[in-house]
Formats: sequence, structure tokens, C-alpha cells
Amino acid sequence: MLDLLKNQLLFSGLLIAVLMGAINLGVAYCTFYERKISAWIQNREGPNRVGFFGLFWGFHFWGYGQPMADGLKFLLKEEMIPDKADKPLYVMAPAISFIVSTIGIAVIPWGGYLDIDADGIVDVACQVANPDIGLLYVLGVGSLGVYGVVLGAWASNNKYSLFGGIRAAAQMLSYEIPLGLAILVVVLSCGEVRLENIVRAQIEGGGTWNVFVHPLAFFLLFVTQLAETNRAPFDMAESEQELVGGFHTEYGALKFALFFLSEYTHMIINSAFLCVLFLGGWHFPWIPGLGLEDTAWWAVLAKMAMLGTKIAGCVFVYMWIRWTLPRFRFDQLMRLAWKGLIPTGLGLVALAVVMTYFGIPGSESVWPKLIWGLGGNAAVLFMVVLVVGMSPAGVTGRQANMPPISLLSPAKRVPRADQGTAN
Amino acid sequence: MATEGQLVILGAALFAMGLVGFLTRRNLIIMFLCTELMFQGVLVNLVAMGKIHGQLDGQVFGVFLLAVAAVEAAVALGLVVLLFRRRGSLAPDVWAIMQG
Amino acid sequence: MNASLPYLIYALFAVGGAGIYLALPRSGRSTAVPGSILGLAAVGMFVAVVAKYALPSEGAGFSYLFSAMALIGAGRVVTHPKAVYCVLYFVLVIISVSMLLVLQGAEFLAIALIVVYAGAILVTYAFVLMLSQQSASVPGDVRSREPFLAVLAGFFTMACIAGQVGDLPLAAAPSSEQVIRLAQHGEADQAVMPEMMVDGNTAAMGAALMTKYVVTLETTGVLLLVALVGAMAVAKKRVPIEESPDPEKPLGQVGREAAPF
Amino acid sequence: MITEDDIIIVDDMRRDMSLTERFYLPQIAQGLSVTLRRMFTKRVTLQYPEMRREPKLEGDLTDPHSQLNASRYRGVHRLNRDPDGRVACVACFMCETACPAHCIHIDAAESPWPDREKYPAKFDIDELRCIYCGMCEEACPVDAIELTYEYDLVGNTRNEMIFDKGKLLEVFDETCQIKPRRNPRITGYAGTGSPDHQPARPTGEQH
Repeated sequence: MLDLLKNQLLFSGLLIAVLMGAINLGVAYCTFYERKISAWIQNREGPNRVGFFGLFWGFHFWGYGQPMADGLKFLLKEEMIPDKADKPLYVMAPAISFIVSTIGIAVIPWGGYLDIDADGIVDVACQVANPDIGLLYVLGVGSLGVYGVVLGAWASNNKYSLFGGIRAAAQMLSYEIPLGLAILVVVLSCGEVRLENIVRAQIEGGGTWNVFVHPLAFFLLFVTQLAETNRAPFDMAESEQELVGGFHTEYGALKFALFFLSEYTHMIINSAFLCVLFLGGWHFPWIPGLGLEDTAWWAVLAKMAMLGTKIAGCVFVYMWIRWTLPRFRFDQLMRLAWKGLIPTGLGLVALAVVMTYFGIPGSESVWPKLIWGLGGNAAVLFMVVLVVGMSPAGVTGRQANMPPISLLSPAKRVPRADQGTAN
Repeated sequence: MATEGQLVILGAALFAMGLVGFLTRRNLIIMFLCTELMFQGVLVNLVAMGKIHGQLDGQVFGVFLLAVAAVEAAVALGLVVLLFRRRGSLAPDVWAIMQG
Repeated sequence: MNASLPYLIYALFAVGGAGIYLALPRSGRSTAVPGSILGLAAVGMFVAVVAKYALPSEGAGFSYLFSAMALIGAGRVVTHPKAVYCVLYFVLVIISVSMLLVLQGAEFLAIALIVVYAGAILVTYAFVLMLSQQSASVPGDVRSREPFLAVLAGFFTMACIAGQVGDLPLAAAPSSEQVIRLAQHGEADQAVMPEMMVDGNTAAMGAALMTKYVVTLETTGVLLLVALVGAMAVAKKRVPIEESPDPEKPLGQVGREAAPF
Repeated sequence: MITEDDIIIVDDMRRDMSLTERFYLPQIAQGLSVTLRRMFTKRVTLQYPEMRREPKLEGDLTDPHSQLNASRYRGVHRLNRDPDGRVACVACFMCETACPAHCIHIDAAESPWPDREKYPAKFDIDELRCIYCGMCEEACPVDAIELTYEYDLVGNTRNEMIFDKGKLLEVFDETCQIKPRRNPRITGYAGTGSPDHQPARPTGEQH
């Protein structure tokens, strides 16, 4: 048995099975905690009724059976296809969405290398695949994510859905650029595209996670990931108030559940990438067993638990933001991407290039990295502030087209006789 | 693994189909899509040829080809949007008057 | 290798051409079903012929699968009457070609193909298509122009190019040093330790782009910039902007033309 | 006529934003801190079937967190008893007439008691049909029908939700401690209202 597991292919297969189960379970409880967090923020209790199949009568398990009940409900509802919908695409769209959001788990390094029989020789990597392209795979998978939304929107043959899909397409295309720039900063500062080696580079550099060296890039990546997952405040594709649910207006039952699950899977996977790229992956200083040289099975489990904790933290921030911030207007969204994030990202890439030129990332000591990184980030931030400060205060979109409210402002108050018409 | 000859024939087939589509279809967007199909044929050929010569140059040109395709798509779609706005149709026939 | 192989391949081209001809959308009774059958038969026979003459090699099955997928996808791009489906079948072509490139060890190009084509260009196509064409298909889409001559021209070109293949190995075993990256972790010894993770295709491509072809790279960048400016200039909505909005006009209607989009 | 004082001067929305405001980030951080603090404050949710707000008729009735304000709440009906324990209703059909939802059905019969002519042999209220408007309460000349504070009205079948006379009287028995009958003295015709009135002993059935 142990010898069989030393085969990386078989181990990867096992890992896939375990990860799919774990992520689906995590997604189920993400939906639960989304509701819980929204309730806590609004001084409510949230779902706390559903126990497990009536076992332990009178004890509700704090509502932890809720995701199962929800899933069962989705399963048992009637599958409907609108009459004028484009049926093949209508059925395919949720599946595409779900598959694309799931396959990203393949390249995440979950726990370094594993020495199964404790003979001091590493047997397998705790990663489904470690391809040569590494990070680029992440980009490729992310860029396909828009298809599920756009196709579902178009196939529903509903105007609101179409609006949602079109918004999603424009938004995802725009936010892919700062996403790529933020990832480029990591690639430049680690000199690597393989995710496992990026984690390694962060640990070997004295534990300076990339977030300490490039905090702005971390912020940039987080914001663009919010947009890529269509999460608030970037949920233009499904803005409930204007578009009655946007691209999934016409979906119900399991097909809607797939859209829903894919959004949360996307959140988890994106958080995992954020942790791997900027938060040191499975590494945490001062905790024994989380180092590069620890390859026993318990150390690998501890590393996985550490990465899971970091992911859970990121997902919490996602939810916290969703229940705090209102949605952007679409032109604000575009302006943020093209005039805010992309120039900042370019500045950060330039900073990373300069740092690489002077050999900062490869230095043994921690301090040059921190000083260069934080100083450079401060400089980029200062430049952004300077540019924003010099540009005229932007009044855009609808506000720009509004007549001035001078009718009622003191300077131009109309004479008393005309006030009847003024109102 | 496909051999170079198989890849070249595949590239030829993709190119030919793109050509057929470009000649027959009556939708501007599909016509541009067919030119992209021809790009795919060229890309496959480039990689195959690079492999024959044992060099990376074929793949490097493939990258430049991608950039050119992106440029083509951007400008072509801009033009399509402009044309569509004038006539309200994607058919190239409504612009037959430009034949001169 | 069989001497009659080239003629067999030309014959298969003819069958495929006939299939495409029949499958092209036309105004009268649709012949898409026999056309599709002919085209599928041509692809299947081609793969069978190549597989028969090729020596067994690693990954050959995948390569035939993805080649067949690319060909079928391309055929549907050309013949499908619904424009959105054309775009989707093109995505299928992209993915198949990208997988073929992975099998060839060109991973960077493969993933760049997916990011640039499937992720950006085709989404833009779909975007414009959905904006401009609300219904599934328009009259112009279902009637093709000069299908016979076009198919003749296309498949003559194809035969000409294929005829030039000549001494290329159409069916042979792959060189042994080609490493199949997809199956990299299939062998335990390759994934054992970090030192096994040699710099691969991506690093080599990066080095080539940044040293030998750096001028070309910069030129491409300039080209992209020009295209960006050009596309903006071409497609920019020409809206007369009033300097001082007229307060008498109702809200939201000031200085706006009824935009077609 | 609109006078000068009626005009509310709206602040011009296009005032210049300060630099920090144009970054939005300090504001976002402020908002996030608000929501984070909210997460650790006391919940206002009442776990309903286990925890209940007790109805309350006097004291500070405006405090939403304390108890249910039952003074004006219109819940399940009850049929009042007079001081002798008989049903107070005199079967005048005023409530049935006034009911906009037609949910009250009364069968009148000759009263077995000397102080009134009729009494309800049957008194049914369809609680599912009722809209709890309180018109019956207003219409009743002898204050025999009243709406109580009972708000958790549930049942498994529709028939169960048609309250007959016995059930309505039971509601009175349960609720009369907290919400006494509004005017217990005006039942029937003979001698009502006089403090020294001795009611006749009930004969026949008790209701």
C-alpha cells in the first residue's frame, strides 16, 4: 500500500478525490457561513435550526445541517428550461462554470513534499500537478471563467440576463489585466512560475512573505479577485436590484445550485492562490513542523491545516466585504480598473523589475527586501496619490449629466413669483 | 505524439477550413472568426516546423502571432461595431456599394 | 510506408470537402446531417489511416483525439448557422490545439493561446455578437455564398500544402528525448525532488523572447499600443458633450444620443 | 402657495471631494470596522418557539426589547363569559353583519336564562378567513366578543382552525387573567349595570 502511494500519479489521484470532497464540503459551509456572517453583521442569529436528520432530538447543532437541507432542496426542485431558451447552451453553462472554477485546484501546493515511509527520502509532492507553466495555468483557467456566465446569460433569452452577461464579460476582461500585473510582480520577485517554488522562495528568503515586500500588489490581487469572482462590491453580473439576479435569473434547481457552487468554489480557489502567492502558502514562522525540511505525514497535515486556515481567513474577508460595501456603478468599476488599478499595477511591475535588477530578491538578508519593497510601495502609492490629487475631482456618469441643483441653491434662487413652476 | 507531418496536415486542414468559411459565410463576425481559424492553422504549422528544426523559434513566432491576432481582433471588431452602427446589420452585402 | 498513402489522403480530403459542402448552411432543404456524417467519416478515416501507419508511441492516442476534436470543431465553426455556436466551437478548436501544443512540449504557447484567444479575443467576439445580434441566427447566416467554389478553393489549397509535406515523417515514432510534460508526474522518479524540476519550456521561451527577439517583442508591444489607439479611435462613440447642461431638460437625457448599443 | 420657508436647500452634490474621500479606502476601512464591531454586539433575535415575548398591557409599552405590547394587539378571538360563567353573547348578529370577511357564523336559539331573549346555540369563527380587523369587537353591544393578544395561532388542518363556541370560551378562560373582560357588567338586558343586581342562576347548559 505504501509503495503504491509512492507513485505520484496514484497519489495525485487520491489527492484529487480528497480535495474535491473537501472543497465541496467547504463550499457548502461557505454558503452557510455567508448567511451566518450576514446575520451577525446585521445583529441577527442566522440559520441555526437544521440539525442532522432529526438525530439528537431537541438539539440543533447550531444549524450545521443547513447546507445539506439546501442541497436536498435544490436536488428535489423541478428542473425547468424556459421555452425560448437556447437549450444546449442553457444546460451547458452552469456545468462550464462549475468545471472551470474547480480545475484550479490542480496546481495549488497543499503541503510541500511528503515522505511516506519516513526514510528521509521524499516520495511524492503534495500537489496534484506541478506543471512547468504553474502560474500561467492559473491565468488560463481564470480567463475561461467568463464563459459560464456569458453563455448562461445569452442562452436564457432574457434581457436582464443578457445585461448581466455583457457586464460580466466587460468586467472580467478589464480586471484580468491588473490581475496579470499583480501576478507578474510575484513572478519577478520570486523568479519562478511554479507555485511550489514560489512558496519555497518566500520561505527561503527569511520568511519574508510577498505580502510584506509587496503589500500593494497583494491588495491589487485581492481586489481583482473580488471582481473575477463577481463578488460584492463587483457583482455587476448579478446585481439583484437592477437585473433581478442577472445572468442566473432564469435558472432554478440544480442548475442554479451549480452556478452558486461555482461562485463559492471560485472564492476558495482564489483565496488559495492569494495565500500561495502572497501569504507564504502553508508556511508559518515560529510553528515547528511547517518548514521546508519537515516532510513527515503529520507535518504535511499541519501544513494543509495552516493553508486551510489562511484560506478560511481570506474567505471571511470576502464575506465581510460583501456585507459591508454597496455595489459600484458600472462606469466607476471601469474607471477603477483602467485608471486606478492598471497604472498602479504597472508601477508595481516597474518596481519589481528595478528590485530584480539590483538583485534584491536573491539577497540572504531580510532587511534589503523589506526596505526596498516597502519603500518602493510607498513611492508608488505616493505617485498615485499625487496623480489623483492633481486630476480634477471626477464627476462622472449620471452626475455629470445632471443639471446643477442651482435652482435651489442660495446663489441662484429664483424669484419668488416663479417658485410655483420651480417645484 | 503526433509527428511533424501530421501536424502540418492538421494545420493545412485548419487553414483550408478557415478559408472556406471566410469565402462562404455572410456574417462579418463569423468571417473574422474564420480568419482566426486560419491563424490557428498557421500556429500549428509554426510549432511543427520549429520542432522539425529543433528550435524554439517556431514557438516564439507563435507568441508574436498571438499578439498580431489580438491586434487584428481589436481593430476588426472596432470596425465591425462601427459598420453595424451605420447599417444595423452584420451582413457584408449591405456594404456592397463600396465595391466602386 | 505505403506508396498509395498520398492518394488515400487526397481522397479523404475530397470526402471531407464534400462533407463541408453539404454541411454548409443553405436556403433550401438542409443537408447538414449527411454532410456531418461525411465530414466525421473523413476525420475518422484520416485518424485511422495515420494510426495504422504510425508506430505505437506514447501519447499518440491523445494526439489523435485532440486532432480530431480540432478538425470537428473547425468544421462546425465554418458550417454552424448560429453565430454564437461558431464562437463556442472555435473555443473547442483553441482548447484542442492548445492540448496538441502541450503534447509537443510547447506549454507556454499552449497556455498563452488559451489566455489570449479563449480568454480575451473570443470573449470579445461573443460580446460584440451578443450586443449586435440578439436572435440566434439571422437570414444572412443561413445562406452561404458560392459554397461549391469556396470548398473547391479551400480544399485545393489544403491538398497543395499537404502535398508539400513530402519527406516529412507523416507516420513515425517520436524521438525518444521528447518528454511528455502531461505525463511528467506519471513516473515517480521525475517528481521526487526539487532538483528534478529543471527549467522547462517557459524559461527557455522567456530567455529567447528577452534576448534574441527582444526587438521583435518591443515592436509587438508598439503594435499593440497602436491597435489600442486605433480601436478606440474607430469605435469611439461620438457624443456631443454639452459644456453647460441645460437645466430645463429632464434628468438623464442631457447631451445623450440614442446609442445603438 | 409655496413660501420661502418651504424650500429645503439641498447641498450641491458636486462639491469637491477631499483627497482621502476620492481614494475611498479610508471610508471603506471605516465601514469595515463598523460591520466588524456589529458582529460582536448583542443579537436582537428572539428564538421564537423557545423564547417568547410575554404580552404586557401596562407600563412602558414602547420599549421594543422588553415585552410584547398587547394593549392594542389583535390576535385570536375569544367569547367572553359574564360574571356567572355563562356565555355573554346575546346572538344579536351584529358581529356577523359587521364582519368584512364573513368568517363568523351564529345560530341563535332561545335563551334558557330569563335575563335575555336569545343566546348562541352555535358560534363559529373561521380563523383562517378572519382578517383580524376588530370590527366584530367594535360592533358587539355587550362586549361579548373580543380579540386577545394570542399571536401564535397554528393548526394542522383547516377544520381545526374553525373555532367553535367551546373553544372560543376556552380562549377566554386562558386569557382573562391577563386581559380582563372590558366591561363585565353589560350582559343581557335585565338589571345590567346595577351593582346590586343578582344574576339568575344558570339553568340548562352552562355555556
